[in-house]
Amino acid sequence: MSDSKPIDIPVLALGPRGDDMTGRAILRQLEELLAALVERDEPGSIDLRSLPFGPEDRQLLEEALGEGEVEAEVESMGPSRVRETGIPGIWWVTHYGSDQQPLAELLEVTYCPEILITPSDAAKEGLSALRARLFESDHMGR
Amino acid sequence: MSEIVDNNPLDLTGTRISVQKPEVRYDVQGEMPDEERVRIAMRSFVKDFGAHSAIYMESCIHCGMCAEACHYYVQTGDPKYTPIWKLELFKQAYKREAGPFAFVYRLFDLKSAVTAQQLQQWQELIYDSCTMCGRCTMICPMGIDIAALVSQARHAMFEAGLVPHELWAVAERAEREGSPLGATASTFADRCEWMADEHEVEVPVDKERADVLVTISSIEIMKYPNTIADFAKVLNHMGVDWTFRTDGYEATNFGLLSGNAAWQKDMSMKMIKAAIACGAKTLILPECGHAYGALRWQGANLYGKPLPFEVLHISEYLARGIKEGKIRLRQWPESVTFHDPCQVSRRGGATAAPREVMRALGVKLTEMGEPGLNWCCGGGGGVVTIHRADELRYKTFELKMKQVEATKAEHLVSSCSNCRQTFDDGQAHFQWDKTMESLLEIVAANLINT
Amino acid sequence: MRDKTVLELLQARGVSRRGFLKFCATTASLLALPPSAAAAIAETLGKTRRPSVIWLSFQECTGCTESLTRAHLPTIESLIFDAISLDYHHTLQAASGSAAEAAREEAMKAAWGQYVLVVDGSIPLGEQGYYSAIAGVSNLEMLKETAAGAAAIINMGTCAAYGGIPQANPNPTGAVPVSAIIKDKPIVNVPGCPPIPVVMTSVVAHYLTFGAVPELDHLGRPKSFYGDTIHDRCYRRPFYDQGKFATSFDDEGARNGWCLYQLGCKGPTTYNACATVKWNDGTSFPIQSGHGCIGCSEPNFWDKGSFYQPLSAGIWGDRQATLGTAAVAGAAVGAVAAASTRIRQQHASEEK
Amino acid sequence: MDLIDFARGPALQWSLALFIFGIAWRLIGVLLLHRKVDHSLPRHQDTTMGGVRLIFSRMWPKPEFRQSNAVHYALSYTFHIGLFIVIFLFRPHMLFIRDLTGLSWPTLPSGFVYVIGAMTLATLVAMLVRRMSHPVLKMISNFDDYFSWAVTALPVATGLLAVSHLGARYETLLALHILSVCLLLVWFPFGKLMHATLFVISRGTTGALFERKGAST
Repeated sequence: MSDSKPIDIPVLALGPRGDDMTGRAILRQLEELLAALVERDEPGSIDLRSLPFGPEDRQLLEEALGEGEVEAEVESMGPSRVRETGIPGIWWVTHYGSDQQPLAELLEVTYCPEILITPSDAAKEGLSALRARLFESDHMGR
Repeated sequence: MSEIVDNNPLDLTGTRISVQKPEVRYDVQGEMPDEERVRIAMRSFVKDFGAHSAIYMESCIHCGMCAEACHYYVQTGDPKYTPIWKLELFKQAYKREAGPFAFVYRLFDLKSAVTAQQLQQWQELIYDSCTMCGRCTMICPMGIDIAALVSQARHAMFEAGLVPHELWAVAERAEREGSPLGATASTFADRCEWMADEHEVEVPVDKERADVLVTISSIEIMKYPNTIADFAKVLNHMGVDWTFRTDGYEATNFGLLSGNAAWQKDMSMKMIKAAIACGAKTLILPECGHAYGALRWQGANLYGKPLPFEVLHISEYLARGIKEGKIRLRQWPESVTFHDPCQVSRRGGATAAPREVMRALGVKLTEMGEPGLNWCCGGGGGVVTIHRADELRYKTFELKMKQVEATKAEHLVSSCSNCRQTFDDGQAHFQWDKTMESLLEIVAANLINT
Repeated sequence: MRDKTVLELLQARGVSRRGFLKFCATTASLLALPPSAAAAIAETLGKTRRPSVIWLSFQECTGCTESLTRAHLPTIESLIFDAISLDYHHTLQAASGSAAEAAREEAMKAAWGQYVLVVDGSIPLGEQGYYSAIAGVSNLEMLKETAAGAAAIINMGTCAAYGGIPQANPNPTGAVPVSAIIKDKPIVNVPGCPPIPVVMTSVVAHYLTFGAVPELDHLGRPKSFYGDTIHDRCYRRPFYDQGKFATSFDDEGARNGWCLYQLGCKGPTTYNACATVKWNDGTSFPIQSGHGCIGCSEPNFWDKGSFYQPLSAGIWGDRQATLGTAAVAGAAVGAVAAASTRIRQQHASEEK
Repeated sequence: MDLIDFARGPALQWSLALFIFGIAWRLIGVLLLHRKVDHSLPRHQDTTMGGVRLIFSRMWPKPEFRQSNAVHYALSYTFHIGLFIVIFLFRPHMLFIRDLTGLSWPTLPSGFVYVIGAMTLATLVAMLVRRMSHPVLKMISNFDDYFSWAVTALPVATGLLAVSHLGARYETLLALHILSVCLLLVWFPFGKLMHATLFVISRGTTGALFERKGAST
């Protein structure tokens, strides 16, 4: 046992699958979802983790959707990255755990992802917090 | 029984010699209940069933390939002529009586459904449409020797009294008179004398002592008597101490062909005793197919120990004589094809000998396919004697004619007198221009006598 | 605290509304639910009262609890599960002795008919069940008693689900799984030795969220985690199809990361999420680390022959003796058959 | 005990025992039947070699017969070679035999074997259709022929279903696959599948007998 050498075990021996069929299917579905949003005001989303999604598919989607104007980072129970694609109304949302492992990856078709909107409860709490601060500064200022 | 014989005078004038066409056929012999007939047939089939036959019975995979090797199937397209099917009824007997699972079959009474009627129907398959030529053995992927099994089935058929009329009649005559075709000892002696005169050749008969005993086929005695002279010419040319013997001249064995093992033994023992009596070292068999199988390969086993002399087919004896320089031949540079008699070549192993003889004659030989594998003449196994089989036999003969014609050879040569009479008969029927010639005859005609 | 909703309790623990939404989205994804389910989860949890979970440990090795607590960082589902809902777990709780048992009884009384019972370990039936007892109460008795008031039972680990190692041959304690005793409650099996931590917490969270057991396979396992075989989801699968196999643990094939079928991998007949969810926060799983799957999430995995025997090999009893006897017996019967045929032939010959 | 454990365990063990029992019974039962001493003077002495020669030479059709049986030869070769590849050159199968006998050998890519398996099954179906329609085969066929066909086709079919996950869960299909092999093993000694062992003895017998006579083989 003393002369046993550590061996290197490759962990990702899988080659590329070699097609982007899933990517193409997703683009079709996005078209339907976006039409639903525009025509009926119905938001929708696609869970990328539930699909056989390879590097070719990702490349195809990234090229087809492009970069948009908005990019946001939400820090809550680990980071979440939210960015609008070059197609307005389609958002690319990736949730990470507190250990930076991706937990979920979604394409949301909506005017604004819910995670970006300030919840009304939080806004109420914000209002009282702000008032408390104003009160404080008024007193301190005198 | 004898009324069959009495009513069956021989026909020795036709192109094929047999009993005359019977007006009423007796294809069933003896009086016994149907069940008894079936029982006897089945018991007989397995009575001396050895390991070899049992292995064959176990091995068939029902692939049906043997059909394509059989001239009866090829010419008629009738599946009943599939060689292994000819044994179908006997398989039941084997399974129930001799197979490794036999006691299970008997225990659960998985009874054979064989009836006497079926056996009678099978008579045609076992006799009329099988020459035991053994081509099926050549094609069988399991190597089953179907021809040998048919021979065994014939034993059963004989014991059950289910032999075709003519075959039974000639076999019975052979047992009684010593020749199936009326070539009794005295007739034979007369013919020898006649030929000696006719050809001015010495024909020794019944010498006390001789190195070589020559035997002959009834067909030759009655239909091709010149053969007697040809034998004499060649053996005298070789300077051999030889003889014919009236107590053991008949080489044909209708006991074998009809399926009567006891008669087969009687017929073989005559020759064996004659050879021993004159102290022969060599017994020469004539140009006859089944005679070769009967004595060369079965003789010693009927005798019960190795024969005290060697048994050779005439073609083998000629080949040896040529090799030893005892036979000097003129060149006979003709275009020839050679018909291999099934029992001598394919099944007897004397395939090379006639070719060595022909090489010495300097003939231009064109083979009919692989030597030893050619189509049967269609007359072997006693089939040629059976009148009701004629039509079927002519059909199979067409196949043979085609094969011969394909060689474009001018001469058709063989070394079997039974094949020869089948060819003569076929020739007459189809008005064919080919006459089969005897190898012995050609050799006898081309000897260089100094 | 019992009157508050799950959302309120989470918020009290510093989870923001956004964090909660994120949790709902990831849970939906993990459970292979459509993205629209995230909203339903959020809505339910916003209204659902705090659930109660009672965890009973029977004939077990505490490996399942160890696995559970190996979740690296707190996640919302683990918060929902252990911080918010767990009322009794004798390994994890602070209380001990009679105080602990009192906590169990109190929790049962407070939420009779509504709590979730989680079980790890099998139940010994031998010696009237007293191979294993807690506070003088046999596992069998405690299970029956606690299960009576449960809304559903979740079996954590192969022991509770299928009997596991305690039940393995020769099963000295007469161990049985929960399902052998409790027949009248919905039961979810979360097998594995141990199960994957996130699978454990997610299944509990799913039940708490939806108030119903998830879709199960014929062995009572949630299809979302146990729907595919390890083999079908294995990253080494292409090597199986190409016929490239490691033939020992230190050969070229092993170094190249080829298929471990020949070394006894039970991946083809094992249903679990190891190949996709992986272990230690997604770091690896046994096959990735170079060892074949031992099939621990399947019933009787301990008794299915050697872990190093290829799946296609038979599971033999006393093979040599059986086959040797068969050969000798066959030869004897054959010899008798041949002899009887010979005798019959002899008779037949004499008859004539 | 679930189906797969039953299949891999007792079913396999007992069917293998019956397989061996049956083979021994049938072979010994035939080989111990009486053999007559052949007193005739042999043309050739080395009959054993003649037997060995025919065992191999009969694997290849004679030119004389090739044309008339072309369809049969084509189907038989495809089927036998296909079956050989599927049984012996698929790694899991080799491992099964290795477990049993300790012998091992190289195998082919599994994906390739699947294709061969499908081809073998197709050939089997073609052979069945032929058996049921060809006048000779139709007439000479019996229960053994059809049942042997079925127990041969079943393992191929269930094996293909198992690898393609069609119809049921993999372990169920695998169990059915193994059970179908058990059926084959049990039937083997008692039906015509036995030809896989008998061909050696049968051809060897004729080869030796004919070599003795110098007859054509």
